[in-house]
Amino acid sequence: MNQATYTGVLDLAAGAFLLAAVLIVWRRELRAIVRMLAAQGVALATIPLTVGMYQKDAALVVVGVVVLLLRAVVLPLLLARAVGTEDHERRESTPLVNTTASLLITAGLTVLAYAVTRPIIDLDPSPATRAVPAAFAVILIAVFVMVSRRRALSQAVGFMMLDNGIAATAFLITSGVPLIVELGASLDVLFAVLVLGLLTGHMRRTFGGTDLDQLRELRD
Amino acid sequence: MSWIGKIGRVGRIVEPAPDAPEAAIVPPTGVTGSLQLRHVDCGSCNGCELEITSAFSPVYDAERFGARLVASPRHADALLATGVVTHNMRQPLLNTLKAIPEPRIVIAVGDCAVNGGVFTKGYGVVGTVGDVVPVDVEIPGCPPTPQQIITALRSVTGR
Amino acid sequence: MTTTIDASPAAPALGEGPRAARRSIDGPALSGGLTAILGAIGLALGLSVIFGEPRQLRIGWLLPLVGVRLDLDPLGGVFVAATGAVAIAVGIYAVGYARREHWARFPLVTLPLFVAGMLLVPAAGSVTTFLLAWELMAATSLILVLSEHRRKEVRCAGVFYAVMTQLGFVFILIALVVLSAAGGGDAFTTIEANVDNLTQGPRNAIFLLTVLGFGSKAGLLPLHAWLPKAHPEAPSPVSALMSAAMVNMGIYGIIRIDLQLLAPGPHWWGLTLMIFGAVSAVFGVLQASVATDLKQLLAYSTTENMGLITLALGAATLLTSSGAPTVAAIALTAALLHLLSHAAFKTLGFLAAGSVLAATGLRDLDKLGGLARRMPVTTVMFGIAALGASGLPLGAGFVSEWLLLQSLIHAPHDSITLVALAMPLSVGAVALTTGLGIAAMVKAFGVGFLARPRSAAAEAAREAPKSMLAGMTLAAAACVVFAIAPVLLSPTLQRVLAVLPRVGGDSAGPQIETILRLPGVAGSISPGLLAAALVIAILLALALARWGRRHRPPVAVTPLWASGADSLSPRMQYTATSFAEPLQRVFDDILRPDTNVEVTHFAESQYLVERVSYRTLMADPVEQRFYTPVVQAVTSWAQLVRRAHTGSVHLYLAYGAAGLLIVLLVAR
Amino acid sequence: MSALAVAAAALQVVGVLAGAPLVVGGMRQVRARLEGRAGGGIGQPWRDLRKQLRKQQITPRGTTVVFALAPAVVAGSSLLIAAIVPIIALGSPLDSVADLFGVVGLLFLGTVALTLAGIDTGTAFGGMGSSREITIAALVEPTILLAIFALSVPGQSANLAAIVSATANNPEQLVSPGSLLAFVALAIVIIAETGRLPVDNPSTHLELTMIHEAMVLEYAGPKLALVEWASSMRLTVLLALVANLFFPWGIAGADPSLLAVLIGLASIAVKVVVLAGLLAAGEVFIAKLRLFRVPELLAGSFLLALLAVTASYFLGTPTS
Repeated sequence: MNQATYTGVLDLAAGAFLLAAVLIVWRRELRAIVRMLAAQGVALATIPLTVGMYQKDAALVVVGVVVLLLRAVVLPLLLARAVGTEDHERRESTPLVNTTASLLITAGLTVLAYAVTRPIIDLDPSPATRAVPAAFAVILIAVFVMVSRRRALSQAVGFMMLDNGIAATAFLITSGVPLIVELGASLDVLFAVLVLGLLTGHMRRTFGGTDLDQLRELRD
Repeated sequence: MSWIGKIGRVGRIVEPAPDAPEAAIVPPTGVTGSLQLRHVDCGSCNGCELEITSAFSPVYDAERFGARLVASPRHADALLATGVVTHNMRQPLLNTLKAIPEPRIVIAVGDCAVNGGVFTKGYGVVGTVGDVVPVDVEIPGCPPTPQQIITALRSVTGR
Repeated sequence: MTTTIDASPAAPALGEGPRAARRSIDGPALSGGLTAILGAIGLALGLSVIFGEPRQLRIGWLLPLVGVRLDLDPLGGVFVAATGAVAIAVGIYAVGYARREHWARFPLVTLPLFVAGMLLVPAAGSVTTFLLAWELMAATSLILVLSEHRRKEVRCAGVFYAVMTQLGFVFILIALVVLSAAGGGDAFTTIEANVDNLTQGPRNAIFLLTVLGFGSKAGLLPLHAWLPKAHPEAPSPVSALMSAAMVNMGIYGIIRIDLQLLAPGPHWWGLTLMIFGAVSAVFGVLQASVATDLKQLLAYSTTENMGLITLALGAATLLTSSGAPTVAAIALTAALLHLLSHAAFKTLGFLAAGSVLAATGLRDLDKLGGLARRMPVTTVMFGIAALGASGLPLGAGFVSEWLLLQSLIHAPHDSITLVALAMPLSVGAVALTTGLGIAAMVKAFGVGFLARPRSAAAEAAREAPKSMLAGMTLAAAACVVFAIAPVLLSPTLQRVLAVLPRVGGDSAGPQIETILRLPGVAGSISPGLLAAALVIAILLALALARWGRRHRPPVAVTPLWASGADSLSPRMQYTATSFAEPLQRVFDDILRPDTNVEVTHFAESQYLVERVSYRTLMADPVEQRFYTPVVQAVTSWAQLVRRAHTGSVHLYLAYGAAGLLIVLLVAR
Repeated sequence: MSALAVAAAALQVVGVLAGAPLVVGGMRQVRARLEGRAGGGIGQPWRDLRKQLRKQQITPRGTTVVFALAPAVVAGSSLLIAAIVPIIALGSPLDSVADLFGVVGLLFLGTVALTLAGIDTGTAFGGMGSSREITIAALVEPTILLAIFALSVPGQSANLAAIVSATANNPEQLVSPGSLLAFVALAIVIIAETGRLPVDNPSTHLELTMIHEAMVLEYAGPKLALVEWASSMRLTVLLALVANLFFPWGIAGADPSLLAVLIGLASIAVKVVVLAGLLAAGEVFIAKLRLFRVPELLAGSFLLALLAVTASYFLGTPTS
């Protein structure tokens, strides 16, 4: 593929990646959030695939395929199973920060991300590095989601967004990470999600809900 | 998006339109095929209301003949009056008619509105709609079927 | 040659005023006329300086050591001219107003003095003279604020104002003293000559102090709190003078010291100004959009507009320091133009509010309404002012806000990250300000003047007397000029920009002609043609509405549609409070209104409600969080001091002596 | 500018005048079909307009000239926008008179006029509608201006002709995240500004859920016709504006030939029809938002607009 399309696709992927994060903050239905996470996984996988094809790097393409399978298919499915069957579990009913405020905070975080990653871009302004701010913004947004959401599942989503963001940053800056590293990271996430699934199951049995504030009752 | 499939499966459920009836009155403004209605319940048992509602439902779809229910009498051309006129609704009925810009027509829907029906000489009843305001079109029936209502409306819209 | 002209402002005011009051044959006419004459002199002088050569005046004997020194350059000239123009309108208006309100002789005397003080501030050529004129302005304005001192709120506002303005004065004093000490001279010219060998440390100190001090006079956060208290409580002509002319002096100080003498500073200078401006603008307009007191609403809108101006100044500074003088010139033009147009429409607004107040005795929008039929001229006047304040096309504020936005979106974004981040955010702030400003002004005009009266007092309103209308008409004419023919001001702005080379003033500014074009960036607008085209379009629409009228029955006048009921009572209308309720709910987190609803049920059944009382209190959150603790601390400290006051004269004398000794020992 | 350019501008105005009711009719028709109904036909709004224009004009007691003039102001501002915006050809004689900011200003001028009219009636519903409308307008403004900002970055100008021609010259910037985000943000605010679902329900009969309708409850006959006409023209002009800002293909140049003008007319007609159809089809699937959830929507679109600006700063323009 030529330079122009490469840049275009990469920018689009970064934009979609960031947009998915924003929508995860925006929406409240857990199912919709999980769907967004899958979309984000696709966008994430696009990055190594594009870079791989552009640089004729087979390993990267393989990594991309693995990422696609894991983040866009396996993990969302696991989460969707964990979303649970009771109605009151389907929504992030009352986040600690109301939606309007969290959207504005997200805006602030994005701007911040652009500000702090400016030096990295100036190091070598290539199409890949110019997409780094989006990835970094996703990291910040993910942390914010983990801070501001009540449901254990939203927390899990936040955690996976965090990992997506880190992975994207890695791909964009180093234009590809070794296969084994990527696999290791992904496996960590896999285990984490499984553990979270167990935890939410236990919580639901114990408290009849996955509102993390109820964990306070476990104190002393 | 299971709705899209639903829409595709359902398709058009509107019943085919019978050919237009002869005009009961000449369209007041000389423009055919446009009739905004303001509905006033003068003391009805809500049977007529149900039929009016279904007349505007997808099955009968009175809108395809240019009839539409509006919120404000200022936007309306015709008053759709149902039920016998009770003491409490007499003045509101008059006020509503006054609020409709000329030229305006009054359509009495249902036996109660036309001739008092079962409520004639009730202690709270002033009389039929015709006793209070001049009626142009009458739709008999208790309640009239949506088809009847639509026929009457078409005879007014001339479409 | 200039001596006679230039000395005249102060002198006759001192002479004429008291005599006028003593003879008390028509003091209002004399005082108002004097104010207007002073204004006319100021206007003429300012214009002559802008287009002629600078004027100097030294009066050595008037002040020991340094003497009074007046230098008037185009920058000072434009402020003198603006103040003068405001003073003309207010002076004419004050004649009728003072008659209606039966002013005492003290405010009558002080009004011209206040104008004289404001005319002297921009003319001051040396630090000492500047501080002197500043204090004259502050003291006279305080007296005028207190002129209705029988009301408790007025006294409270007066105290607040006195404290705040003196606090600001302390900042300014320190800053200017440091400046003149470092600049090696008392005169601004001397300082300007050797300001370049001033190190960065004192520069920063002076910058911060002046921004705080002058900012408090311009009503910028966080030192704004006096403004929404003092401006509404003052008599309306005074509110107009304070809100349209006096706040400008704060901006003048910032421009003179920070932009003319010290600029260009580091990036954070411009950024600081922008942040101060943006926060003040958004906060002010937010308070204005939920305010229900007409004059308080206008006062908050003053904070908003001063914030916008400061934002523009900050943008100019930042852009110059990041190497974009052309865009900086646009921002600077926006600031000056907005300052002038704000002076015009705010004068008009307060004067119109004053005639409403004089006619009904009401400032509370919840009780007003229906004035359009009773006071048509005043209504039109306030409409013009509100249109200007809302920054819509055909309004006085439109062109300047358009310039500001243009300067923000054309900033060079690939140079410095700071600029690239500051500009979008400030565009958002400016946009939010305009949006909420529209809401606030629609509320003020619609609820206050349209619909039906909500109280007997509003019902009985009468149109204002001739002189008040004349004063308002002048201001309205100015508004119209700003709205559709800003081309008339372009030579003035060019000359003023020329004396501000340090913030890009020397580069080619925007060419304001019938079509306003921006050099360097592609952007153009033509308020005059736009207005004409809109009028034509409206006529076309009216013509369209005549289509098919042959078939129409004659026009009918009917009662309002009351959903079937016979009539609507005025109490069914939306009030200002209910009109702003959605906005208040949207911005609940910032405004923190104190609302409580009391529902009293019937004794028989809890399902039947006897009475519902809803009360909401809009307190300035900054005031609550920021001022109250300070005030409490000061009071507690004062309690300590109080112990020393035993009431014995000897003890007090002893204190004095001790103090003297200490001073002598220290000064040795 | 040539005589043909002026003719094209005039054609824009006439086209919007004549086409706006048809656009609304078409949208109603799409909705009707998706609901399984037959619908009143595309010409229905025109019938209603002609009928309203022949009905009696009513002046409610106590209303002032504001109430009487507001419809003309709304319609006039929409007409003026139609004359300024590049719909058929780029070189409108009024192009240098107002840029995108000016157009937005005119839009809000119309909104304010109608709002004041709603207050002027002095009915509870009028005040309610005005209060809600102005709240939404105040929150829409930041988004709309930021979106303009994002659009003006590539063309280095907020002049409409400049933006459109910049997009037409290098269309690959359309797929950049900046312009995509700007498109979404602008679409949301236009939906809010023209009172479509999910912000406002144009076909509601329930006063308590009304926003736009509540303000015009008192209008009758020709004035009502003018109001309805104006709101449809607003919608049409804004759709055309979006169409040309993001898909400028087929628009005639600054100095067009007759053929070019005709092509421009056809292409804009197609674009507007497509956009309107999509809008109507989308509206079938959504319900009206609670009034106090609307700020969430607008905050979201504000965020998108901000992202659009930052993205077009950092991604779109090569940092060099």
